Amino acid sequence: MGLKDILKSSTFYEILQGMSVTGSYFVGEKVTVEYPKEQIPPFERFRGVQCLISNPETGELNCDACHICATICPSNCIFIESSEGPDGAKQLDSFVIDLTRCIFCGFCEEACPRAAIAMTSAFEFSTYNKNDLILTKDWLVENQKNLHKELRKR
Amino acid sequence: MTEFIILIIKLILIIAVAVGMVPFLIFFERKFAGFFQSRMGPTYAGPWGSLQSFGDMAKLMSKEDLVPAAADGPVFRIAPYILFVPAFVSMTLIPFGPMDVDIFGYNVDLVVSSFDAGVIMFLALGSLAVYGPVLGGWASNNNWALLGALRSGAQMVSYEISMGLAVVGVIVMANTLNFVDIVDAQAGGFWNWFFIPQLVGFVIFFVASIAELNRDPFNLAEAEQELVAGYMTEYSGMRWGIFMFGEYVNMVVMSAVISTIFLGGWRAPFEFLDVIPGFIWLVGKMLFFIFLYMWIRWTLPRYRYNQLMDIGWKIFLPLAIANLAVTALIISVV
Amino acid sequence: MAGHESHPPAPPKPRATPEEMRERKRLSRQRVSDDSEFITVSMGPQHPSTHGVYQAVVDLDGEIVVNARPSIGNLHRGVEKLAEVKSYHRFLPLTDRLDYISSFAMNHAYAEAVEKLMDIEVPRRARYIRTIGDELCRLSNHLLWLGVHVMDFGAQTFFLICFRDREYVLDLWEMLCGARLTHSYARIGGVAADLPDGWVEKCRAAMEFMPRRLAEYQRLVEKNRIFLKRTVGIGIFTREDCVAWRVTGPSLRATGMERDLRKTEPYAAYDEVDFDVAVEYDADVYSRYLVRMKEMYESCRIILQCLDQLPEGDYINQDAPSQTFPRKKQVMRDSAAMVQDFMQTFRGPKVPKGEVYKAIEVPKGEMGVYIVSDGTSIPQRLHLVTPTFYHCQATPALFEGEMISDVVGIFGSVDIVLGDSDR
Amino acid sequence: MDSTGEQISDALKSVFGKIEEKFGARLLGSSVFRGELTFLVAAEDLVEVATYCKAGLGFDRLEFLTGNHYPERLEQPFEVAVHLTSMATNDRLRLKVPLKEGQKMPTLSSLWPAANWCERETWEMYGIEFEGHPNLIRLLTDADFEGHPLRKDFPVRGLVGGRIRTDLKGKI
Repeated sequence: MGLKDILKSSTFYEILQGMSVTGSYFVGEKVTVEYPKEQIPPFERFRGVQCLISNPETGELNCDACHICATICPSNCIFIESSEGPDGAKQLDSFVIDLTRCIFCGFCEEACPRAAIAMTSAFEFSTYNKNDLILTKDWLVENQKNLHKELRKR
Repeated sequence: MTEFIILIIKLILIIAVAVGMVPFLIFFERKFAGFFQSRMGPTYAGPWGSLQSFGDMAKLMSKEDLVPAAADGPVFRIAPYILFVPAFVSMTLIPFGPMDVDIFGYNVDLVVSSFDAGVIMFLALGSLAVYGPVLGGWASNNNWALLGALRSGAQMVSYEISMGLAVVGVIVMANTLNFVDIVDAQAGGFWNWFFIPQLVGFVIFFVASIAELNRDPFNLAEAEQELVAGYMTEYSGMRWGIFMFGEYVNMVVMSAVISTIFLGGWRAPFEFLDVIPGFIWLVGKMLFFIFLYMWIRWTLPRYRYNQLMDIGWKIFLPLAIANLAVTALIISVV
Repeated sequence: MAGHESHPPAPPKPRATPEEMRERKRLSRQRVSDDSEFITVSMGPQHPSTHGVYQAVVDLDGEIVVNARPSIGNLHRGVEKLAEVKSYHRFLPLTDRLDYISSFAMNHAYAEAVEKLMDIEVPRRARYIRTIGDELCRLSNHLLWLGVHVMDFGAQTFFLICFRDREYVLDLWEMLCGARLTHSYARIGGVAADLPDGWVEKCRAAMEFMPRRLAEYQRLVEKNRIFLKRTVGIGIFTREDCVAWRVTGPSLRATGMERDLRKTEPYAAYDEVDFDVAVEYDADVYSRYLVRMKEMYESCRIILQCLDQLPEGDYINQDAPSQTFPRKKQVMRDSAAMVQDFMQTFRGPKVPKGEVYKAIEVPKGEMGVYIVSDGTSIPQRLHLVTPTFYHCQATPALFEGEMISDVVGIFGSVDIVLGDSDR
Repeated sequence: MDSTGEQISDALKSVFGKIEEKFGARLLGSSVFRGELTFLVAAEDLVEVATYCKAGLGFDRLEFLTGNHYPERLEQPFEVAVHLTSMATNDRLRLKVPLKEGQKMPTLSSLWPAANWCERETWEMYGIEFEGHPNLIRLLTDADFEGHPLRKDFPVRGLVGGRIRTDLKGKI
């Protein structure tokens, strides 16, 4: 141990150095975002709760009940019921997403060939009642308001 | 009779100051912790979150007071207060201003008790406070709490010694054990304060006081990351709150003592600043030390148990003795 | 590299030989006395610093650990059983949940193994994106590790400032794939999507900024006397121990062994970038800290190089339509791609019969995936060889003879996440 | 060589030659797939082969050990795969041991301490017992879990072993 080391340790050199770092944080700018008051908009690819997309002109759903999203879903959280419509095409009767199972991997959006289902920017869905997490077709169509991206662009 | 009434008033005022400071200290601790971590700290309750600790208190009071079935009930219940009470007693020794002040026509000493063995009294009360954590940890009947209690006991006892020896240098210089006289010995400007001639003693006393207060980097008794919560593991609700409260009261007392012994107590750094009441100076100095305690806590990691003991016995104790010897030599020669 | 020069030199330490290390270890264990009663405490699953739901029942002689009995499995989710009922594509998001701190690296390990099994090429651009992703994971993992590790020693500010800076990396991830933790970004044959507009600039800015922050951390903690006292010479785990207990990653490199799968069997684009393997020689907690600190600087360097050299091309293999998904925008326009999409979803990929084992260097160590295929589109057996499983197993050997205060530090220093070990 | 026509590295070729030469007829077979060398070893030979690999061929690290279940193989439905790695050359070697139902397997935990938990896991997942293992108890599942979950006949869904313990009501 040289004289320099003794001097450094007796003047608490490295401790003062560390304290200068925290001291600079003390006066510096703060990074807190006061969440409910301020919100950070999610990025375009953000994977929030799904929505079903309808055609803005006709109001019809893009979905034609092909079951591809229900099949690719790794946690089996999509339940689709369909029947044959009057013109012979498949028609969507019910579309249920069980959010208690959903892992937000985005595979449904990615697999869908019609751009009918999409992940939105909605992430505030906590609730006191588990039944609120069973999302029905109407809820999902309504959720279009949170859609924040153009699907066909990718 | 008037003297007795004045004494009662002074006592109430002292306790009110100590107790009244604590919620704001806790608020400052949380706010400053936020600032040191480049966060904002509490912001919701009251302006800038300043009523945060009152909210905490309301929460703690409304919680269930849980006593473990296998705990030693009475000891478990009384332990928090053992930590709490000696701190108040120490507070009575601190002078807040000059003696014989004329207030509303009464002659008042701005100290509760000008006790001739004040320093000894303070050290003795400090040792008494050890019983709180030790008994609390032992009575909890929990291995983590027991470990915390043992650490706390050993730590406080061993730092008491270097702390005491660090003060002796000042006692030798001031030639008194009375806090009032120690302050008087530092009259004049800040160049007469004892932290300059007694720099080594000051540093030792300051570091040992951190250990006495159980704060980072010496908060081994709680050591959240190691011992869950140390001696407080089984405590909940307001009993836990009283432990916390006691720690902050101790912090107030310790900062008051350290400013009295080494920084001239209520005296202003320059004579012409004496127009500002001594009380304000004392509180200012206390706040400075409290801020320092917080800054250190939110910067440094924690020592290990045996390293803490090494520092206490192998570095601080010899240093304090050497400091005392040198001081005594110089005093006797000069 | 700017960040490289600002790295302050490590304090001079003797380069210990394995014999010296073993001798030190032997001395550290002599402290246990023979005739005393033990205090038994249960560390975990609710202990504040067991980094998850790890439990160790520890016998203490005073403050010295005599004996530790670890137990894991509180987070067991049966991932390997689930793999046997899902197609290779559908299993990928579940790998996120193994090491949820660096989930892309887990995706990557799985995808590499499946690609080896199927023998398909990954486009060069996808390999670069994967390399960037791996290093971003390493950075965010090490930042979290650093914060938690130093907080184990009681410095609480460090934890929050590390989290503050990890946010830059997580923002990059959110912009890239839409999730901050569970990325699910790799796909068999490539990655899920191309880099979004503006991502490269944002990433470059973050990577040029990060070394400055790392230097700040080092100023805060690296030479701090308390930190040095708590880490130097503590938790020695020699090279032989590491090999015997299959302890990998930074803990292995801290013993002086220059083993990094990124160098020894290069995957993705690691053979096209220039980087150094971080090696330290003292096998203690401080060496592990230094190794990870160096790795963070190297990660920034690798990412910057990848961004500079980023080639044009596809982000997912287009030449193996029976094994990979088509690009998303083609699906909506091209009927062949749509058929491919349906075939991959409903029938799964076409896989040869056989078995492969592929390991990559994830932030915590060597992560391997062992797949036994019987020629169908779901694995016959999929075994995830996760680093934390073996690190947890080695904990009794690591803890023995150390003090209870050091146990948390040592435990933190081997970097453990229980989702990884319990699967 | 089991003729998938695939190439292996020269280092693995020499390993192959040495093992073939030393154990020859006692090996049950070998195969190469994607450059990985696999030997089929009988359970009673395993310790000997593994010791030789460790001491003689420099495969000093146990990469992992795991089981597998093939219900369609009626004779020997179980299999244990042992992966070894050489730290010096980074070669990997796989030893596979086919097992009958209820047949015991020698433990490798005395050779490599890392095998300890691997064997515990293999036992709890497949019911393959390891002779001489110091502490063969459940590792990942609950202590009172019944059945061996990675066997193919174990259902993926259902409440087997995950039941709510009504019998413990009032006792905890």
